[in-house]
Parts: sequence; C-alpha cells; structure tokens
Amino acid sequence: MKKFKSLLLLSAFSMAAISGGSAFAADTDITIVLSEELDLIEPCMASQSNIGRVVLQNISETLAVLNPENGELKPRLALSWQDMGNGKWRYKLRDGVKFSDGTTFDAKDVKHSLDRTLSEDIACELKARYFGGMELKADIVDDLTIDFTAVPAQPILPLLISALTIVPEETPIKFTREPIGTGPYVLSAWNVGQNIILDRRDDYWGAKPEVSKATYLFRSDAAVRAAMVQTGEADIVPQISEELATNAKTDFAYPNSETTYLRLDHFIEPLGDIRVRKALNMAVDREAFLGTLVPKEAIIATHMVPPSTLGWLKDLKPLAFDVKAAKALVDEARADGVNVDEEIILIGRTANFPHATEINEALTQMFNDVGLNVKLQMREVGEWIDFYSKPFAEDRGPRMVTAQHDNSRGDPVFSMVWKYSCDGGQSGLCDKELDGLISKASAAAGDERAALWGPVFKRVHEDLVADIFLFHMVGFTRVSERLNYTPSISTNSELPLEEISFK
Amino acid sequence: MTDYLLEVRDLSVTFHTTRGPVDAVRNVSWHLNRGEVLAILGESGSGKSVSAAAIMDLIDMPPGEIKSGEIFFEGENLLTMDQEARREINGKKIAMIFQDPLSHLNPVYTVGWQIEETMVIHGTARRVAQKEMLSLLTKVGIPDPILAAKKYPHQFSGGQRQRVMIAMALALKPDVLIADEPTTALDVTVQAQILKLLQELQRETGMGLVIITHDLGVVAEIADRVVVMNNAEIVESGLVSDVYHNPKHAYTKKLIASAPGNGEMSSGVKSQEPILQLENVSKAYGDFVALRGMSFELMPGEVVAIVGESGSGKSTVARMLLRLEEASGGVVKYRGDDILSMSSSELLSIRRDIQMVFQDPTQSLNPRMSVYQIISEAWIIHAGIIAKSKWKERAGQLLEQVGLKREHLDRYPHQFSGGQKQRIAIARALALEPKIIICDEAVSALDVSIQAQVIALLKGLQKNLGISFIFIAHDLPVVRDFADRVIVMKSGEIVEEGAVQQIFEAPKELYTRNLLNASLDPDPKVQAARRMAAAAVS
Amino acid sequence: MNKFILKRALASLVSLLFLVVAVFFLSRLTGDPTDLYLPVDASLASREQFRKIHGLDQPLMVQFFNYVRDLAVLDFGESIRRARPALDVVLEAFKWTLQLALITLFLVTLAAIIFGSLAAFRVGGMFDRFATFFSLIGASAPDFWLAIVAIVVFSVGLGWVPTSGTGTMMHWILPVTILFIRPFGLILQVVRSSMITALSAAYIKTARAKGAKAKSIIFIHALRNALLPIITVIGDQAAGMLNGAVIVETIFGFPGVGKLMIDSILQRDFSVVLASIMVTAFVIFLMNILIDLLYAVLDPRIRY
Amino acid sequence: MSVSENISTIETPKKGKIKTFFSLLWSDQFAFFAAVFLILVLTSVIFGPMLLDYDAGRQNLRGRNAAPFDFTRGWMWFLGGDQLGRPLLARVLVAAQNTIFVAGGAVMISMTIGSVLGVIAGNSRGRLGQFIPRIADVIMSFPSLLLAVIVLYMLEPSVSNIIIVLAITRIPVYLRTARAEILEIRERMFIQAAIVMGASKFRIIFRHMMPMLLPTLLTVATLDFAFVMLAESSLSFLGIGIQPPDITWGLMVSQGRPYLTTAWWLSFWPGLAIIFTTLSLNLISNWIRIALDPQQRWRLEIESKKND
Repeated sequence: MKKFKSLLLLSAFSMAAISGGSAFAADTDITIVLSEELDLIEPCMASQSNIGRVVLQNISETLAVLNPENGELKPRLALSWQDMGNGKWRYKLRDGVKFSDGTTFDAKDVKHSLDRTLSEDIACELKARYFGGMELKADIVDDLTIDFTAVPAQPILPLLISALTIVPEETPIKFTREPIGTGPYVLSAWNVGQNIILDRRDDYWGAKPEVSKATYLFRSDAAVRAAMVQTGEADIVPQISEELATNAKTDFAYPNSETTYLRLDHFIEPLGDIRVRKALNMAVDREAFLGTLVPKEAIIATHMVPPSTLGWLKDLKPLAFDVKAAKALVDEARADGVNVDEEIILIGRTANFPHATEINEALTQMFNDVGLNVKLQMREVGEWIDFYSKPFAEDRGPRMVTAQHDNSRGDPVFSMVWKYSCDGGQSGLCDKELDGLISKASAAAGDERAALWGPVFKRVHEDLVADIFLFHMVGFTRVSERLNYTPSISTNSELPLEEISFK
Repeated sequence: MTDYLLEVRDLSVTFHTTRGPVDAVRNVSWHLNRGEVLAILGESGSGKSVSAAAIMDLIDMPPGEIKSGEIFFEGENLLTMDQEARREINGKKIAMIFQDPLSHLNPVYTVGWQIEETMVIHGTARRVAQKEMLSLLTKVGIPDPILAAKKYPHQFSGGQRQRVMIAMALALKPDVLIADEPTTALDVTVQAQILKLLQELQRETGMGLVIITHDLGVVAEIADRVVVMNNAEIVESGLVSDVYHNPKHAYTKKLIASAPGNGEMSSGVKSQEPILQLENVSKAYGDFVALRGMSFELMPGEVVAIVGESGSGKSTVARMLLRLEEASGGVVKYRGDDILSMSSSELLSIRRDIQMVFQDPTQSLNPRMSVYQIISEAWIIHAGIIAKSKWKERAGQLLEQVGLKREHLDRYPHQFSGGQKQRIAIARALALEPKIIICDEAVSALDVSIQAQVIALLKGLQKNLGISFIFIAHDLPVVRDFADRVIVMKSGEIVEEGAVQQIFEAPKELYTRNLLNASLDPDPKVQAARRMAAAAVS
Repeated sequence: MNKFILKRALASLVSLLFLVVAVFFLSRLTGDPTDLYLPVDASLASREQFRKIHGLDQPLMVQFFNYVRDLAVLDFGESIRRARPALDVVLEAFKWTLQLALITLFLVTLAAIIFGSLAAFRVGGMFDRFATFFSLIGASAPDFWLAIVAIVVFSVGLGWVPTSGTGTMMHWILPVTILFIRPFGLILQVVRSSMITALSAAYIKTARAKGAKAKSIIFIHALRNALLPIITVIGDQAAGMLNGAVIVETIFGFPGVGKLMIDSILQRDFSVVLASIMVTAFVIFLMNILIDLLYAVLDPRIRY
Repeated sequence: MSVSENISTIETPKKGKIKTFFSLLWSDQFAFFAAVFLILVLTSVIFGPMLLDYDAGRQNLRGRNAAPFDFTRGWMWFLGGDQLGRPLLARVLVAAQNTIFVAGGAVMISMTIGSVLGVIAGNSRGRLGQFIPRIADVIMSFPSLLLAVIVLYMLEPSVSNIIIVLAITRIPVYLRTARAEILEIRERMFIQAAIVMGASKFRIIFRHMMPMLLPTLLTVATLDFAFVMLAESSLSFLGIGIQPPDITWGLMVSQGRPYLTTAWWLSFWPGLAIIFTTLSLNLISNWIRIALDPQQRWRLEIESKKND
C-alpha cells in the first residue's frame, strides 16, 4: 500500500512538472478562442481569417480600413490618398508612428511591405487574393509620401491597398514567426499548440485600448469553445454554432459576409437547360431553412455578394418555392428531349459551414421532390475543390457544387469575375454578354461602377438563372458578459482588440 | 482426538463437472505416524491425490466440495480452522512436493529465491534464509549451490529440479512431507537417487512421509504401509509386504498381476532379409550432436526396442527415419531404397508402410476430429486402400481389433481415457496396413494395468499381422515383456545391442547393468534384498 | 543479444524505408496542396509560383530523390503551411502526445493490473462481473461522445475541471480520463485472462502448499508469469496512442501529433505527414525492440 | 486434475446439441440477453431498410429535433426526431444495416486476408516467414486516417470503400494472431502424426490447423467487430468517413454531436445502439471463449445445472 501511494505521488509530481503554473491575470486581460491554431503569424497572410483575427489592426495595421457598413475607407496609417490618373495613386502617410521594435514608420516600410507581399520567393496569400492579374509597384516620393501604380489601372486600388499589412523594411523576405507591426499590440509569446499572447503597447500612436493583454486559444470543437465562455475560461469566441447560441446576453449574431450557393455546371445536360435550373431554384424551400438549419438572422440570397456590397440590387427576388411549377418545368424540358432523368451529383463539402451536411441532405430531397434525380456526395475539402475549381474533369456528369463565398471587401469584382466570367476559375457557365457586362463594371469607378454592377447581377440571377443562391449567412459570437463588444460583418476576418471595452 | 500425527477420517470430496457431481473420494480414512512412510497407491482417476489436496487446502471450491470428513493434524481438525491458520501450517508443518517439478517451480524466479521464500513466508529473515537455503541445496545434493541458487528452474535437469523441490519443502523441517508422484517421468537411475534422498531425509528428520504413486516398485522400495485406492475408495490397506504377498481385494490382485517384467521373454525371430536398415545415421543441432552414426537392422515381424535415458537420442532416431526432421548424414534403407534421399512424392508411398504411435495420445489425436474421421483420414490420403463404401465397416473392425467398440466411431478423443486414446492411435496406424510401426514411448504415460493390455494388443498385432516394431522406451520391464531384440543407447550412441534375454540376463556393459539395477521391482522383498546388496557394496 | 538488437534494428529500418516510400507516393495521390493553400480565386501565375517555391512542379521521381537526399542528412523538409522545418513542427507536437500517452498508459497499466488481477482471483465473483461489465461499457462508447458529455457534465455543469487546453494539472484530468477508458477495458480483459491462466498453473499450487499469502500469490507468483501477454497488448495500445489520440486531441485542444497528422493530411502538407509518420514509427519500432528485451528480462527462459 | 479423466469416460445421456447450446447460453444471463439483442440487430439489418427506408429518409425541416417519448405521433417517433425531422427509431433501425455491413465486411475481409498471410507466414520457415510480418509492421505504422483519405480520394466515399479502408488497417491483427497460433500448432503432436501418415501440406493446413485456429480468430473477430464500429464512427467524426445520404450509427452520433446540449437524443440513441452492440459482442465472445474451452466450460455447466 505504501508503495502504491508513493507511486501516486510520483505521478502527481510528474503531472505538476509538465503543467506550468498559471499566471495572475489582470481584469483587463481577455482570452479569445479561435477554431484552429494559426499556422503562421504572418502579416502577408492576414487574409486567412484565423490569422487576420490575431494580426489585423492588432499587430499589423493597414494604410486604410474598410467600413463594411457603407463601403467607405477610413484612413489609418495613411492620412489621405488621391488618384493621380493612369492607375497611379498618391498616399500621404501618418507621421510619428513607431513599430513595436522601435523603428519609425515611413514610406520605405510601405514599399518594402508591398515588395515583400508581391515577392516571387514567398507565397503570400494577400497577393494571390488581391493583387493577382496586375502589375503593381510602389514609388517613394518622400519619407511620408508614396505612389502606387497599377497596370492595368485599378479603379478600386485604394480598396485593394487597404488589405496590405505594413511591416518594417528590415523584415526579411521569408515567412516570419515574429511579426513586427505598428499596431496597438505586440506579440509577446507564441506557445505553439497552446496559445498566442498579445500585450498592449505603451508607445502606440493612437488611442490606448482598454484591453491590456489578449490570449488566443485554439479549440476545433464548437461546443467546447462555447462552453469555455460559460465556465469563465474565455471571453470571446468568434465562431460558435447556432444551436449553441441560446443565451441572448452573451451570444450575438452577425452577418459574416459569406454567401452559400449551389454552382451549376451549365456545360452539361440537363443543367444546361434553363428550365431545369429554374426548376431547381423553385424546388428549394428557402423559408423552411430559416430558423431551422440556417439561423433565422440569415438573409435569403439573390446575389453572390452580401447586401452591403457596391451595386447590390434590392429588387431582385428569389424564385418562389413552387413544387408544382417546378415539376411542370421539368416535364416541359423532358418533352423537349432534355435528359432530366440523368443522375445529377450534388457535391457538398464536409464542415464547410454549420450544418453543411444536413442542408445538402435537405436540398437533395427538395430537388428529388420536383422529379429530378439528384444524389448527394459529401467530400472533404481537398477532394471538393477539384470539383469546384477548373479545370473540370472531361468526362464528368452533371454536377452541382455547394459552396460558400466570402466577400467582405465591399466590391463585387472580388466575386463576379471568378464565379461568372468565361475564364473564371469557378465559373460554371460562359456567357459572352455577361462577360462584357462584368469587364465594363470592373473598369468603372465611383457611382458609375455601382450602377454598372446592377445589370451583371440581373443577368446572372434573372436572365441566366445561373446558380442557386441560398443565403447570406450569419455567424455567432459568444462574448463574456463583462465585455462590451458587438461583432460586425468584419468579425469574420478581423477582431480588433481596440473595439473591446469592459462593462 | 487421536494420537496420530496426521489422520484423515471419512473424507468425501465431490467435484461438480460437466456431467453432474462426481465423487473424487468417498469416505476415505487413513493415518500417518511420526517417522512412518505411507504410500497411497492407485491408478489415474482413483482419487489418490485428493486427500492430500484436502490436507493442503488446494481444492478449489467450486468446483470442488468437501462433503464430509475431518482431517486431524496433531489433534486439531484442519477443516474447521480459518484460512490464515491453515496457511501457517502449510510449508511449515506439512509440506508437499509434486510430480513434474518443471511446471511446479515458478519459471521466472531463481531457485534460490523460491527456496528462501518458504522460510520468509513463515517469518525467517531474508538474510538468515539465504544462508539456510545454501545449506539446503548442499543437503539435497545440488553441486555448486552458490551458483545453482542463481539459476532458474529450466536450467536444471529433471532430477535436480526434484531435488530443489525437496529442498524447498524441507526448509522448515516439517512434520509431514507429502510427495505426489515425485519420481514419475524421471529416468530410472534418477528415480532411484531421488527415492534414496527422500528416505535419508526422512530418517534424519523423523518426519512422516506420505508418498502418492501408481508404481508398485516405488511402494516396494520406500513405504512401510500402503493404502490402495480404486475408483474413489480405499480398497485395501496394510503393511507393504502383506499387501503384496497376500492381496485380499480383487483389484489389488489384478494390479499386482499386471506389473510388467514378469512375462516370458522372446527367443527372437529368424534372421532373414531385413526390412529396414540404418547405416551410420547421424544428427547434429548446431554444435550439439544428438546422434552419432547409428546403425541397426530390423527384420520383418521383429520387435526392436531402443532403450535409454532422456537425452540419449532414442527418439531422434524415430524422427529421422520418418523424415520429421532431416538427418545430418547416413542412409536408411527400406526394402533397398534410401528413405533419407527420397522426394516427397516417393516418400508418400513409404508413409503407408511405416507408421508411428506417439507417447501422449491426448496430443497426438486431433481434438476436433471424430474417431471415424481420425481413422478414415488415412484412406483419404492414400487413395485405393479400400473403397469408400467400406470405410465405415473397416473403421469399425479396426476399433474392435484394438479392443474398442464400433459405437465409438462418432465420438471425439476427449471422451476417452488415456488408454483408450492410445488404442485409437494404434487403430489409426493400422488403418494403413503398415509393415512397420514405430512406438515412441507409446505406453509410458499409461497406468500399469492398461499398459499390460496395450502391450498384449501390440504383441497380437506382431504375431497375427507380422508387423515389425521399433519400440522406443525408457521403462525396462515393459521392454522385457515385448522386445525381441534390445538396443541400449547413451549420449547418441549405441552402448549395447543384443537379444532380449542376453540384455536382461547377461548384460555386458556396466551402463546396462546400472540401468537394470535401478529399475524397481514391485516385490518389496526383492527390493529389500537389492538395497542390502547395494549397502554391502558401498 | 547484441546480434538480436542489430537484427531487429535492421528489420525496423527496412520497414521504415518501406513506409517512407509508400507514404511518399501514396500521399501524393491525394492531390495538390496548391489548390488548398491558395484562395480559390488565385491566378494561374500565383499557383505556378507556389508550386515552384515548394518544388511541386518537378516530376514526382525528382521530388522523391530530393526528399531522400535531404533525408540522408536528417532534413525532413519544410512544412508548407507553417514555413518551418517539418521535424520541428512534429517534435513539438510529439512531445505532447508522448506525455499524454505515458501518463495515460502508466495509469491504465496500474489500474488494469490491480483490477484485472483481483477479478481473476475470484473468477465469476461479484467483483469480476462488475469490473468486466463496466470496463466493457466504457470501452464500447464512442470516445468523442464521451468526451463532450464529460465536458458538459464536469466542466460546464459541475465546474470541477477546465473544459480543455493545457496549462495546469487540472487540464490533464479530462483528456487522460477519456483516453484511459478504452485501453483500460481492453488491458483489463487481457490481464484477467492471462492471470486466470497463470493462477491455474502448477507453480501456484506449490506456492499455496508453501503457505504463501494471497497477495503474494497474485502479485508475485502469478503476475510476473502473466506479464508477457499483458506487455504485448500494452505495447499495441501504446503504439496506437503514440500515433496520436486524434479525437481527444481535437476535442480538448491538445496540440499533439494525432491532430497534427490529420490536419496535415487534410491540408496535404506532405513533409509534415511524412515526418510525423517517421517520428512515430521510429519511436514505435524502438518501443517494440525494448518490449522484446523486456520479455527476456521478465522471463529468463527467453534468450535471444 | 486426474478426476476429469475419470468423468469423461462416463456415458452421458445425449442431449440435443441445440438444447445444450441454449442451456449453456441461458446459464450466462448476460450472454443470453446479449444474444437476444444481437438477434434484434440482425433482424433490423435484414428488414430495416426494406421496410423503413422511406420513413427514415423523409425529412420535415419544420418538425426537426422532435422530443422523444411523445406518444401522440405514433411508435416511430417514440425516440424523437432528428435534425431534419426524420423519426430516430426508424433511422436507428435502418442504419443498422450499413453499420453492420461496414463492420462485418471489414472484419471479414481483414480476417480472410490477414489469416491467409498469417498461416503462410507461420508455415514457411524461409524468407516468406520473415517478410510477411514486416508487412504487418508497415501497415500498423501507416496512419489509418491517411489511408482513409487516400482511398476515399481515389475512389468514392461509399460504404464499400470505407470497408476497404477499415479492412486494410485491421489486417495486422489477424496476421499476427494467425501466425503466432500456427507457430504453436505446427509443433503439436497430431500435426506430426498427420505428416507421418503422409498428409499433404494443404491437408495439414486446412484439415488440422484451421479448425484449431478458427476459434481464436473468431474471438478476435468479435472483439474487432466492436473496434471497427467505433473506428467507423471516429472517421465520421473527423469528416472522412461515411457521408449522408448513407447512414450508420457512427455517422448519426457524430451528426448529432452539435445538438448534445439542446437535443441529446440525436446522438444518444445511435450511441446506445453502438454501446449495446459492442457490449453484446464482447459478452458473447467471452461466453464463446468459455464455452469452447473444456477447462473453463464447467463454470457455465454448473450454472445451467442450477437453473434446470
């Protein structure tokens, strides 16, 4: 017995040895739980949502910040910018800003940041996402003035540039694990696999935020994440699932700029037939999803982009749920010799969004109810992407792909080119007229731009019935009752600690 | 209250089994005095070990159950004592040694540790016990005790292991030692040594000794009194010489009559063209040479016995010539063809002619095949011996030939006793109508009365069917009854070879003589005379 | 002895090489990481740039020979995702897995041996029946389900332990408990049956005839003889745990190698997949050799 | 000890084999109820999809997560409704088929391949005997998740392909068991007796070795069946297992997981089905082990006597 006790003691000691003591926490320290560990804390990868939530506006700042409510850009590290014509934009930079390593912020840092992001030697996601298909360069005018030139000219260059994270010019051109930025916080510890700790800077140029220290944890299970706020282990959980969002005091819905839709492959019969596409659209009882599998706060979609996007058309209406009419359309197509009995594969992606599997199951039944032959296949992301993106397989059958598209940047160009032009990587159609409309709208600026996107949306939704739009989704954030923080559409990509205050 | 050291009174033990409760012993009573040697004699299944198990508290309950009876040790009833008190007696006052010391010694602890443990359990300090252990090992005749104490059981020979067991049992100088078949499965010379050791120690300490055995020779050699058991009951008891010379109960009479070594010896068979010739057959396992150039001949209808102690290489011969193992060299000619160089297809036809009966029938019969399947398998393998329609009939005949019944065909091996199983194995061998049967210790594991029956059966086969036998055995009296010619082996070599009468009546070699002397005679008078003679020599 | 170790090590090395070749080529059958890594609307140019940076544009055989060449100097390549040496990433995670596995196995072994032996001592008794029954129920439940229920009950409901994560000793309780349950049931069964065999061996009779106490009969005489099959099954379980307790790691946010492996597989981060397989396989092979040596220590009849 | 020999020769009144079987089963009540449960499962495997496929698949979004024990909606709703408004009882019964097919198929395939390899390895004293166990080593250290991803990427995610994945990962278990057993069996005396009789290698393996090997393999298989069922549900949890519209218990548990705090019954019933099935299999395999072992069998027989 004695031996046994000492064994227990021994094991207790060994456990104590591995577990570090927890530090004393100030009441202005907060803990945030993310869904997965960050692969990198790299400013030029900040467009990845988990990285963005830690890095953006906390460690690294951008020249300007998009206000997603109205699509306006707010100055941040830049004071102002103006179009010099010919694709050139001149930026005036803020004076007196210091990086967390003590160096001073100036135009050289901005230029380096751009060069680094565009470098051939590292694969920055910012480049792939925002700066593809153009020649972009930065020219230093003086310490606090810099010119950006894009070829071809980009009417929305300031919007694109607002994604660029600024690093000091000393930053090497390879992925860093110790990001230096001008933001109000500095990365003070990264215990891989366990946590990331940001501490408030005293020498920040702007207003001092209330949160003194933020600890980021990673849990892939939503129920666990949600429980952690309940038990007081965490203060903010940016993503919990809708079932868990039952407490009005802590759980907030926010539009997350994601749109779910089914991409139809127009090149293959019977999906090439507009009657079949219409029937598919009419088969979906979108209302039934709301408040069941899709949060009731979600909005039934008629666009690929969320309502806050430039040029969004209020008066586009979804095709009404009508099983009878849909059946009639199918029969009509069948009478015309369209092979509507061909098995159509619906490809879903597992864990794409909350209830992805169930929603796809429900959709499958709805499609079959109007007399089509739809079969569901749920695939993991690596397989799914082969179906979603070009090149499509040569001998494929008719396929629909359920996907979710995120456009939080306020301009349709980030969506429409890739999803609907003939060359678009995920485009299931090729319509010359639509191509013309898209390129016209992309080239325009200002109010004209807004006006020109309208016909594009109309062509997609009404003339072509290109895809099956489902919902503009919402996310749920659980926030501890001791905090004042309201999530917004941008919560999906960033989580600025400065917006958080204590009750 | 009694004056006996140990007394079992009216003991009845029942085991609950598959087929209902079975009495292991019924109303058994016996007693033991200080300084006395009592033998409990019986064949397997007679219940001879059960009272010992009851004394040592070794009966698992369930399935066992002590229905009635008392066991008095020094006047106290063991059966009413609490567990702890009985544990105190075990090993200290009453000790026990077992048959097959290899499995009864814990394989993963050194023998030194195991001997010490007996003392440590009963309160001796480890250091004292260590010293005592070494002197015990010396006492039981283990050479180099300091080294031996650090060895594990498997590193000893069978006889030495039994010596270790004895050392362990005698560590605390118990009042009673119970020895359960202590010399079974040991070579005759070793058996003699162990019995001698037990006798000496018993005299020295004055303890009471209970020896449980199936062997009349052991009884004759060591015991003062004997209790004969059959079928769970005591059929007779008394002084050893009285019981041997004037058996009263029919069972005792039968038992004494079936003791081997008293029959008529064969006068040999006519010399003619040998059916099997071994020339210089040898076998080596790495550096160890098991067989050094063995040669002999077997005539048709002849029984050649190969005798020798364990490790003499006698079984290796059989394995070589059946190609169960490949020989390292030599020639085995069967009717002029060399078996050792045959291809597997040529071998198949030879297989029909040379069959084997193994030592342990429990292991040599496939437990999942019925008797019919076991016998008829021969005809599946060697097509054309008899037509399929006659299989059932022939199998029945064979069973009857070996003294079983036709109805037994549908049963499975586990439903038979050891002797019956060996008959089935013989029937299986006969199914192929072989010319030669090799018996590897085929009767060693059987009780004497059954042994006698099986030997009679084999003799009949020899006479009626003209089958030749190679009879491998360590038990000399059996050989005497059955063999025409005897080959004595030692360390892989032939020591002596000759007709059975010559070997038994006029052995040339000292080794053969020692072997013969060590084998025990069931007659206590003969044994006593031998002891006197031996004492006179030394 | 040394010859045996050498032979085993050589055989393990061959297996390891086999494994590397198999994993290298088979994993590349699961598609290109480029599509997963870059946003879906990334241009062809950036895709090509990505492939070039990571050497994915070269023929598969060239990639393989480069990999083997680097491997010869213990360079396991770089993680595409994390932009760090794959070996660093794996060792960091493996540290956690190793701790988790060791603690759990220690407790499982201790508990299974005690309970299993006691169950075997009185076969069919109340204790035996209950131990068997409950260990089976525990071992039959899907572990992710148990894990979440445990969090809901013990963390959220009762507030006894933190929900997840690492940090204090309290954090280890739930994951270790969940990880404990299945091997416990299994090892308990093996201990029980192995002990039943050992307890019915002849030498136990000798020990009883000596007057040995029940405790010494069970834990000294029988246990050491029964240990061989127990160690074999513990070895199998340990191998399973060293490969990572994916479910437990995922739910409790334990940064172990199991989660790393599944993530890397799904992200097609091949060098991390390969490195983690090699590290775990190496440790498992090493453990197997140690187990073989342990056999010889425990049972003097075994000699190599 | 020696008592048993005495007994075995006693002539016994011949009880019917089936009757003996049932009395032996009845004597271990745990095993008896396990057997009853397994028969229920088997019934739903055979008839479930035939009779209830439509009901189990018919969704009703507006009636989702219906609470259990509501008697007003008929027996099919007794266990409640799932996240798409389908009756859980019907789904559990229908899912039995895939679940059992996956586990049974994987066990069968891995047992066949594994034991064939193991028997070959155990019987060959040459290179092959050295090489085959290495295969087991490699498979064992090959992560099953990677294997799943590879197979499902190259083929389609379907019940049969999941079976392939699980079967491959379980081969080493049988390979090692079969090899170890064969190594032991081939030294037995009756094998030598068969050789002496001239039996071919083929005959020795199939007539003499296999019957000895089979009970061990079957015991391992019953236990493995449970393991495979749990492994399948883990794969579903990680999103690389069986996917809807196919259903298995494992998938149902993992799909019901998000609702654990709001609608516990979604994952509870299928979870219970898994627990009961694995538990039953374990109990039955325990029972078989005892019933087949002549040294242990008396335990059951004593019980059955008491019950007579």
